[in-house]
Order: sequence, then C-alpha cells, then structure tokens
Amino acid sequence: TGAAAAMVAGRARADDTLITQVQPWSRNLGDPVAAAPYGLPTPHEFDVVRRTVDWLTADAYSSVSFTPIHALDGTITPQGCAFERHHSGAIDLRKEDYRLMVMGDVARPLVFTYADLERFPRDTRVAFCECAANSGMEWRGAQLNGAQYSHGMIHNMEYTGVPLRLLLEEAGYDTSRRWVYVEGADAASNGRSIPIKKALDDVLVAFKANGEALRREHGYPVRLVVPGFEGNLWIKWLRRIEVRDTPVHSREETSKYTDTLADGISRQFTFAMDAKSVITAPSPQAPVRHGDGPLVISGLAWSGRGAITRVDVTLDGGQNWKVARLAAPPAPMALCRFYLDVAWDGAEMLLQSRAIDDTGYVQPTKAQLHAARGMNSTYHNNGIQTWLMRADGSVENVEVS
Amino acid sequence: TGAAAAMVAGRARADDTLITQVQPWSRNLGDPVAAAPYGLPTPHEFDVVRRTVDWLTADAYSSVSFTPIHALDGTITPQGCAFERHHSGAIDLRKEDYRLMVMGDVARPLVFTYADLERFPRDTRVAFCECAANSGMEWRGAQLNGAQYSHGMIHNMEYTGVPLRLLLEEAGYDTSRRWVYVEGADAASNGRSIPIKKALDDVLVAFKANGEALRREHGYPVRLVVPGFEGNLWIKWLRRIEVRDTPVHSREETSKYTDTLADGISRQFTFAMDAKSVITAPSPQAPVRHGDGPLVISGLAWSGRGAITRVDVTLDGGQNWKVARLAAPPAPMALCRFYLDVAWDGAEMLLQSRAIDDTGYVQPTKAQLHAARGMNSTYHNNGIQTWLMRADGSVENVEVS
Amino acid sequence: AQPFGLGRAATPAEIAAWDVDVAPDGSGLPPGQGGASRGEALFADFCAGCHGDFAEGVGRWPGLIGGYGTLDSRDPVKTVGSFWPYAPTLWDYVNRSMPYGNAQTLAPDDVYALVAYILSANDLVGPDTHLTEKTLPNVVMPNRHGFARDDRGKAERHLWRAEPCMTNCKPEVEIRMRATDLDVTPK
Amino acid sequence: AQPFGLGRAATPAEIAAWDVDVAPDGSGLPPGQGGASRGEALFADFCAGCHGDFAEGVGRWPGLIGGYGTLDSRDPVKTVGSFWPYAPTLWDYVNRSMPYGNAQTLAPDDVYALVAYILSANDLVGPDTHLTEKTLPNVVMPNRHGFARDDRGKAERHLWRAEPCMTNCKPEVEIRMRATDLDVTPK
Ligand code: HEC
Ligand code: HEC
Ligand SMILES: [Ca+2]
Ligand SMILES: [Ca+2]
Ligand SMILES: [Ca+2]
Ligand SMILES: [Ca+2]
Ligand SMILES: [Ca+2]
Ligand SMILES: [Ca+2]
Ligand SMILES: [Co+2]
Ligand SMILES: [Co+2]
Repeated sequence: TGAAAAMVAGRARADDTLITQVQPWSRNLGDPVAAAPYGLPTPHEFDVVRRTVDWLTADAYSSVSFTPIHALDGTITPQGCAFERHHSGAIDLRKEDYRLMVMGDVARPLVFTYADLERFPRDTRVAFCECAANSGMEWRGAQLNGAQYSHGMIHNMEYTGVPLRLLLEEAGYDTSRRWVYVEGADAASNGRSIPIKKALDDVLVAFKANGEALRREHGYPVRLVVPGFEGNLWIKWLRRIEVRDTPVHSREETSKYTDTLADGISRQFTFAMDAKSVITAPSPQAPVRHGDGPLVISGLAWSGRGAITRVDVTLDGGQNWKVARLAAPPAPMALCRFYLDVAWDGAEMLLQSRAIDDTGYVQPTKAQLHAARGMNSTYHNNGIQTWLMRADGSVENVEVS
Repeated sequence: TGAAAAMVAGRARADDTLITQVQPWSRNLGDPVAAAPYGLPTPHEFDVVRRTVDWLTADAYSSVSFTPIHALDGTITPQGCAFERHHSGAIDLRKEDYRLMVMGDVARPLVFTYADLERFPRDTRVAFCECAANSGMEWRGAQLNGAQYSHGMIHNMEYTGVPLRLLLEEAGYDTSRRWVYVEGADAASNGRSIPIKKALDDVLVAFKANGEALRREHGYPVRLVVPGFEGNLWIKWLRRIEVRDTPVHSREETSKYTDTLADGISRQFTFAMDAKSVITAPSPQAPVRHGDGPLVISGLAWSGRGAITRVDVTLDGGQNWKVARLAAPPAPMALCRFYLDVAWDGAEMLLQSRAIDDTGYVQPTKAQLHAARGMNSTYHNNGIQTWLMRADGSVENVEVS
Repeated sequence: AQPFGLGRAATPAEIAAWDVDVAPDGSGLPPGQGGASRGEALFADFCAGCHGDFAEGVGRWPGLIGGYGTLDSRDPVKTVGSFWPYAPTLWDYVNRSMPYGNAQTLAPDDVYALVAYILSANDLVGPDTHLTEKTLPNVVMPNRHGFARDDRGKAERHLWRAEPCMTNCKPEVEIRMRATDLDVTPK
Repeated sequence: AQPFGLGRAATPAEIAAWDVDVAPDGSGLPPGQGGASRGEALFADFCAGCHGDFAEGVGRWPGLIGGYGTLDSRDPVKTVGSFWPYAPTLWDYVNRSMPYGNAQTLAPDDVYALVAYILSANDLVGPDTHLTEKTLPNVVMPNRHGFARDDRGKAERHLWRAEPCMTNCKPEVEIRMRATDLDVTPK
C-alpha cells in the first residue's frame, strides 16, 4: 500500500503518498484486544528467531539453537528467542509431577513439591546465562558469519526463585562439606558439581524468567540459576541436590566442559565466564544499508566475575579506541548494552569491542588467549571479536593481526 | 504418569513412584532445539494470559485486556501477556510504510523513515506503563475479584529508542514553545499534548521492548515511552509530533482522561501516575492452597514521580504494618517487586500494601482519596487495595473501614 | 546541538495531509459549511447505528447528548453536550476518528453538518443552524470552564506525606463491601 | 537458621532411586558384573547404530575409542579412551544416559558388560575381562592425571589487567582470515 516517495532530480521531492493519502490502517479497525491472549511477534519480524547450525551436532536433541542477538537491542532476552542447549531434548514436566530432592550429607534428606518451593522466601534478579562453548567455533579463527552464531549462546533474563542456600539450610547441610552436586530430570542430565561456597552465595532455584513461568525449553518448572558461571551448571528440570565432600567428576565435567591446554592438561571446573563483549550491530546479519553519515554501533558486554565498568570500541582494528556509552549502570553478572555513535565516512572499518569489569579484567585478544592457553582450549573463548565493515555496508567476520 | 505419594496414617510415608520409577522424561528424548524458532509458554500455563471484561466496553476494538499480574513475579512483563488498550484496534503497520513527521513550530519540518530512526543515538531503560484508568472500576469500592482486573492495566518493559529531544533538536524546535502534540497512525488517534519540558527530558521514541521489536499490539514499529506518565500518552504507531505553544485539547484530553472532582470541575492534564502498590499473590485468582505455615506475600509497587523507597504490608487491614523486602534497588518509574515472608497462623487476614516513593509520597487509602476528590474522579485511583484472605486460603476483593 | 542531517524536509502537501488537528479557537479548521438538518440525515446514515437516531447512544455505544447539571452529582453523565469544553474538538474528533471502522471518509462539509446536528441534538444550537469554520468556534459549550489544570501537587501532596503509622493504627477494621456481592467478574 | 518445616522426609527407597551417581573411587556402583564379550553383543544391539561396531563412531555420532597421544597435538581426539580420567564415570554415564533416546533401561550387569567392552575396544582391558563394582575402579585410565583445577586466577589474570592502550596501539592491521572463505554459515 503506497510507494515511497521518489526523489526527483533537481526538483522538489514528490509527496509521499503514504502521508498524503489516507492509509487503510488510519481508516479501519485493527485487531481487537486479546486477539492473541498470549501474543507472538508480528509476522514482519519472522526472521528474529533462534537458529541452528546443522553440521555442529549429530541431531537436534543434543544440540544448540542461538539467540538472534544481531537483531535485539537493550539487555533483556525474551524467552521465546533465548538460546537453547539440551543434551537429550527439552522435556515436558508438569508442576504436579515435579519433585526436588535435597540429600547427601544433610541432617534431613527432603523431598519438595513445586508448591513447597513457592513457600520459601524468594529473590528476583537479572543474570546472563552463557554456554561455556559460546564462541567456541571461533576459537581458532573467524568461522561463522554472524553474531547470532559466533556469540548467540547467551541470554539474559530476570529470574525469580528460592536461594539454594535456604533449601540447603532446610535440609541441615553438613557445613564441613565443600560441594553440591546438581542434576536434572532429563535422561542426559548426569549432573554437575558446584562449590558449596557458590551454592550458598547467589544460586537460585528459579521458577520464573522475565516474570512468567520458565518455558519448557528453559527448564519448566524449575531450573538452577548460577550467576556468572557457565551455562552447563544452570541445570534445567532440576531434580536433585546432593551435598558432598568431593565433586562427582561426571561426564559433563570431565569429557566435556574442560579446557585442554597446550601441554595436553585440561583445566577442570572452569566455572566463571570471563569479561567479554561483542558488537551486535553492525554485524554480518545486520549490515548497514544507509550509507555514510550517522551510524549507531551497538553491542553487549558482560562479566561472570562482577559488573562491567567500561567498554571500548575501535573502528580501525585496534589501532585507536573510544570509550562507548553504557545504556544503564551495569549490574553484576548481567548483560550490559553499550553504544558508540559515530559519523561514518563510508570507508571500510574493522570493528571491535573490549570489555573491562570491576575486578580490573580487560577482555583479551584471541592472540593473547592462544599464547596463554594454546590452540585447543576451545571453551571459554572470550577473545575480542572483529567485524570487517565494507564500504557497501556489508559486514564480515574476520581475524586480524 | 505416576500418582503422588499417599500419606499412610500412623506409618512411614509410601514411596513416591514419581521418584522410585523411571519416568518417560528421564528415559526418552524431549523436544529438539528450535522445535519452536520463536517459542510460546508451555501449554501447562495456558491460563496465564491477557483477559478482558466484556461488559466494560461496546466492542473489543476500543477496549482493554489485562496483564495476568496475579500469576507473574519479578518485574519484567513479557510482551505476549502485557495489557493492551486500543481505541480502534491494533493496526498492522510495516516498517517500510512507517513515517514520522516532526513539524509545527520548528525550523525544519522533517519526515523520518524507520531506518532514519535507527541512526540516532539511542537509549535503553525500563519503565512501567499504566493506564490512567487502571483500578478505575475499583474507585467506588471493591468490584472486580482479581488483581488482573483490578490492577492489570500495567506493564513494565525495557525499552530501547531515540530520545524525543534529539528529534526535536534535529527539526530545530522553537525553544519558546511549551507543548508538543503527539499522534498515532491508527484511526482513533487524535493525539495528546505533552509539556515540552517532559518531551525534552526522558521521553523515548521507542522501537524495542524487552530487547525485541515492539509487538503489533504495543505499537509496532514505533511507540512513545513517557516514563511515569499515564499510558494514554504512550502513543502507539507514532506518526506525528507537532511543536506548539498550547495544548490541542483533543478529545482524549477533554472527554476522556480528565478527573472530575466533587464540584464538577475536572482536572485536566493529570499526567503523572502517583505511587501505588498491590499484592499480586495471594489474591483472588491466586488463592493459597497450602494451609498454614510459611507463606510468601508478593506484590508490585511503582511511582510515576520517582523511585519506590519502601513498601509496607499489613495482615490485619491496616492496624499494624511491616516493612516489606524489596527484590532489587528500585529504579525510577519502573515496577518494584516486594516480598513479605510470613508464618500464617491459618486465620483470616486482611492484606494491604502501601508504597512510599522518594518524593516522600505515601500511597493513600481510597477513603483519603475520596475525601480529597469526591466520588467521580475515577482515573488515577492509586488507593490502597484490600484482599480478604479466608481460613481456607481463598481470597476476595473487599473494602474495609 | 549540531543536526545529524537525518530525515528529509516534509513537503507542504504532506504537512497539510497530517496537520489536521483543530484547536479550541478553531485554528486548523478547513473552510466549509454544513447545516444541522443535512447533518441529521448523515447521522442517520453513518452514525445512528451506534449512537442512536437522536445521538442518545445504542446499548453500550456512547451517547452524545444529555447529562446537563450532573457533573457535580453522584452519577455524572459526560457527553459532548454536558462535558466537552470546546466545539471545534468535536469537529476534530469526528473528522479523524468517525465513523468508527470507516474513519476519514467524511468530506469537511459533512463534518460541519454532523457537528451542527450533534450540537443541535444537545440544544446548543438551533435545528436550522449552519456552521462554518468561522462560526463553529463561537459556539459556547456549557462546560467551557469546567476544567482546571492538574493541581495535585498543591491540593493533595501535603495530605499523603506524613510518616505513616506502623502499629495500633486503628482499633478495629470492618469489611464494608465485597466484590463477590456484585459478582461482575468474568469467570 | 530455623527450618521452615517445608518439604517432607525423603524415604530410603526414594533416595536409592535417584542417588545413582558414581564417584571416581567407584562409590555409588551397585553390585554386579559383566564381561567384554557379552558387552560386545549388547553394544552391537543397542549402541553400534550410533557409535559403530567397534565404538569408532558413525557419522557425527561420537566415537568412543582412539586418540591416544593426541591431547597435546594440534588436533586432540578426545574419547573415553584418550580423555576420560575415571572408568567409573563411564559406568555412571552409560547407566543414566544411554542408549540415547531409551535411557535407564539397562540392568546393572549389562552396564558392567558394556563398560568392559568399551574399555577393551580402547585396549585398556583385555577382551576377556569381566568387571564388577570391586574391579572397575581399579582400571587406570591413561589420562587419569590429565586434569588440573581452574588456575586462570593465577596463570592468566595478571596478563589482562594492564590499563589498555587507547591510541596508536599498533602501526597497521592486517586481515588474516575470513569467515566467508570457510563458507560454513547456515543461509
Ligand atoms: C460502529 C459504531 C460507531 C459508529 C457507526 C459511529 N461511532 Fe462514534 N463512537 C463509537 C465508539 C466505539 C466511540 C468511542 C471510541 C473510543 O473508545 O475511543 C465513539 C465515539 C464518538 C464520539 C465521542 C464521544 C465522547 O464522548 O468521547 C463522537 C462525538 C462520535 N463517536 C460521533 C460519531 C459520528 C458523528 C459518527 C458518524 C459519522 C459516528 N460517531 C459513528 C462508535 C461508533
Ligand atoms: C541413537 C544414537 C545413540 C545410541 C543408540 C547410543 N548412543 Fe551413546 N551417545 C549418543 C550421543 C548423541 C551422545 C552425546 C550426547 C550429548 O551430546 O551429551 C552419546 C554419548 C555417549 C558416550 C559419551 C561420549 C563422550 O565422549 O562423552 C558414551 C560413553 C556412550 N554414548 C555410550 C553408549 C552406549 C554404551 C550405548 C548403548 C547402550 C549408546 N551410547 C547408545 C548417541 C547414541
Ligand atoms: Ca526483520
Ligand atoms: Ca497455571
Ligand atoms: Ca496543528
Ligand atoms: Ca448539578
Ligand atoms: Ca550420590
Ligand atoms: Ca602427544
Ligand atoms: Co568451564
Ligand atoms: Co490523567
């Protein structure tokens, strides 16, 4: 309906009929309220969805889908497009069938129903969940041409749940013990071990994300929220918590989620996600179509060790940097949105961002990480990302010196 | 699958077969990743949806649907269940067809496309949007039996958009002018007048909510965000901004959205939403089914004039109050979640909450509001809400002395 | 601030197309004229289905007449006649938003006629009245002075600023009203 | 803190049903036994479809053998044989999570047999080996000492704490690699 106004060379611009003619949406009724009692995005945004990389995994049940971070702004990730990682599919577990056992080295092994959990004091907080393998495919160099794929194994939601500490206290945990082991109800979940120090600190047994119930694929009805720690620990469909003196060394913490260094020795229990950032737009899936002049560079920064304090952005591949604007005072272990407003001269640019957190940690380059870890650690790749933006506004994932 | 364990009187509890027998979800694969590229809530939460009150309006195109606040926790409202208010339906307006005109007393009347807006520096912030008529049906006394209906014309999202100030500056607004008039592309929108002081302060021309594009029913592709001010000003499908010296006195700001006092004189341009709170659970739609003992009282508080500093809760209809726990440091003009953890003795309770903001404003009772305004002001009802919770855990909306 | 150079100049025709708001003094009204009797016919055709033949309202669709003297009563009836402060606002609203579902289809002369009819149905003008862009602003609405700027800051703010009572705030509490007595909540 | 009195005591049978994790020292293993040759047959029936007759892996399904001596190479091959530090973990994982799609259907003796087969396919035990809850923990895995606790705090933290360079940080920048050369991104 209505063509855009055409430029008429050397003369006044033609009137835009979208303005000069009454359009149907200004004449007729739109949708009634509650057309969708629970709504979805407009079909015009059909492409802002989770995506998979088929060749990554043998099937889609133990696989990953990626958050479309290139098309989002702000910091909150809607549950509907938040990345998924399952090891044997997203199970359907009713609240009525839900049980949580707290046992091991406790005075009173206990079983809680879902309704029981709702009776404990609860907390609400925002936290990012990043898979330890996020950017893993990029470890050896530029590979996937899109921020969704290179950095999309992350989401950031507001969680509500019971502090794990309260459940451990309820069971009378043995205070001399140093670990808890946490496990889900799905077949794949052979669990993870977490230092009890962390468990007593800020871990939540969560039942809401962004205000509403967890979605099935995010662990309905109950998942663990382990702020700042790698996503594999955020057990979905949480069913058991065992207080222990030693870690279990389960398959997920030996065969997987360990980082092999140059000498063949693998770091184990690498929990915290180090400070990291990425420019989400422009990026390969979000090219610039408007030519030179004002350009908004927008991105995300986060740290599993605290709050972001500063993000720097370079347009020339790291020769010169500018301090970006942070959208809001950054919260610890939550995504932080940064912006740099530039006047683009239309020439090729090499875009990078660099995050700094309140522990003083400065996001390293991949070269620095390679020098420290060798070429095989793969997990925990928080190296600086480079986008080549060409004069035509198209963007590519590249590696630079 | 599996019955819950039965209590066997006088003997050890029977084993729960949900635990002792391997359940299908621990054996088989669940859903693959990206089963839904953009997902919806689990069908088990089918009842956590927007709801309407048929008798309120002549049809559903100029009507309201209510946020299911009784079933949510935390502070963020998912777009999919955030309340809607349209005056002639939610229109379908493509980004390509979107135009925004800034005109009136400006040096350079301008037309922006959607793509133009994405080139201005942008901000991200959380803000609540409350309809001035929220709780209007409750003004004369308890009427609708549920927090969704009594207080559900509110949502709270993280918005990203361009400060309106930048667009006004771009057009070279006449700095001697005191009003802007803002209007949408839908048929009903004959617009609202806003003091230019507010327009230059914190108003956003927003295109994202909770990180993603606005949903159709929330103004896709562009709506106004007017933090702290009544929802009617948050123009959806925003199409025009006129700089003026006087307000337009449009139908929406004369016939509607004015508050009639006892002497028949109506307050006009009552923009700010005063401090308010409500206990979301327990509430009529969220009764207590677990009997006496630990009980979480959870609610929302907000102020259009600043940040919440304290919320008090009473269990005895206002005879004695306790200070509730705030989930996070409250942000200005954003919802704040509060909790009070009590040991319920199983007796009847009269639950109320009372919000205080950083201007020192203390949420009044309805009786106080009636004394000040008479019985006909209806809009801007921020009076204290009372829930009667009976011994059986059922809850009713009541009015108390 | 330095302009970003974004957007493009709005053309006169574009501004004219969208700048249709009408102020209380009638500025914004296009030239035109229409009489109440033609308005009555138009109203019957395009409006009466919802608003009734005499603009009295049908079912839950809004009535546009009556309610004089009720604004300070227990049940104020707010209509164009009893409540609206400015006649040009009626022109503005009908022109832009009515008929509901088929808005912006009326010619200016039709809108003048409809406005004349609605005002005459409210006894604010005679049944033979013709209105033009010049005369419409002269129609004085009964509730012209019925509005005051928001004075909550002055009138109320002091009322709810006291440090609130925390204990033994009142001797007893009585339930005065119950939502279930009304029973109007959707199931 | 005073308990809330929520939840109920877990029964012994319930704890037994869920407390099936197996530690490196074999604690948690149930009594049972199984030999590699029976394991081979079970493996052919239930596992080989994905993992191959010799546990070498089929297509993109994981291989469970080989990779010795590759962990410090450019392309480490991580399998049960080359990488897993503890044999009881294999029992734990197979018992709980395999066969994929039909997990927790194997009897303990079957799991012992399958574990014996996978270990023998890795040349870590002989082809006639029987394993029990007593003997399994004694199987020494080659990469037993191949793990170290996270030492990023000591080994790396100092490397990225310097105040970063802001201007003229390097004389030139060269593109070394391009995602489009690989061309593996989904369309
Ligand atoms: C199909 C039903 C329908 C028809 C036909 C219709 N209207 Fe309306 N009218 C409405 C509704 C609904 C509203 C209230 C809209 C809202 O909620 O904002 C309304 C509001 C009005 C109002 C404002 C009332 C107030 O007090 O705020 C006026 C004036 C009005 N209509 C005049 C007209 C005229 C003149 C016509 C014919 C040219 C017309 N209407 C045709 C349904 C209708
Ligand atoms: C239908 C395919 C399929 C079948 C049949 C199957 N597996 Fe697997 N197996 C997998 C997949 C997929 C994984 C990886 C799961 C994940 O991503 O967490 C796996 C992982 C494993 C691993 C861990 C490998 C590692 O290095 O972490 C072992 C050991 C294993 N399987 C043993 C078995 C045994 C024993 C059987 C038969 C009893 C079996 N599998 C049957 C698909 C299968
Ligand atoms: Ca799109
Ligand atoms: Ca439900
Ligand atoms: Ca105007
Ligand atoms: Ca009167
Ligand atoms: Ca155990
Ligand atoms: Ca080697
Ligand atoms: Co790790
Ligand atoms: Co108001």
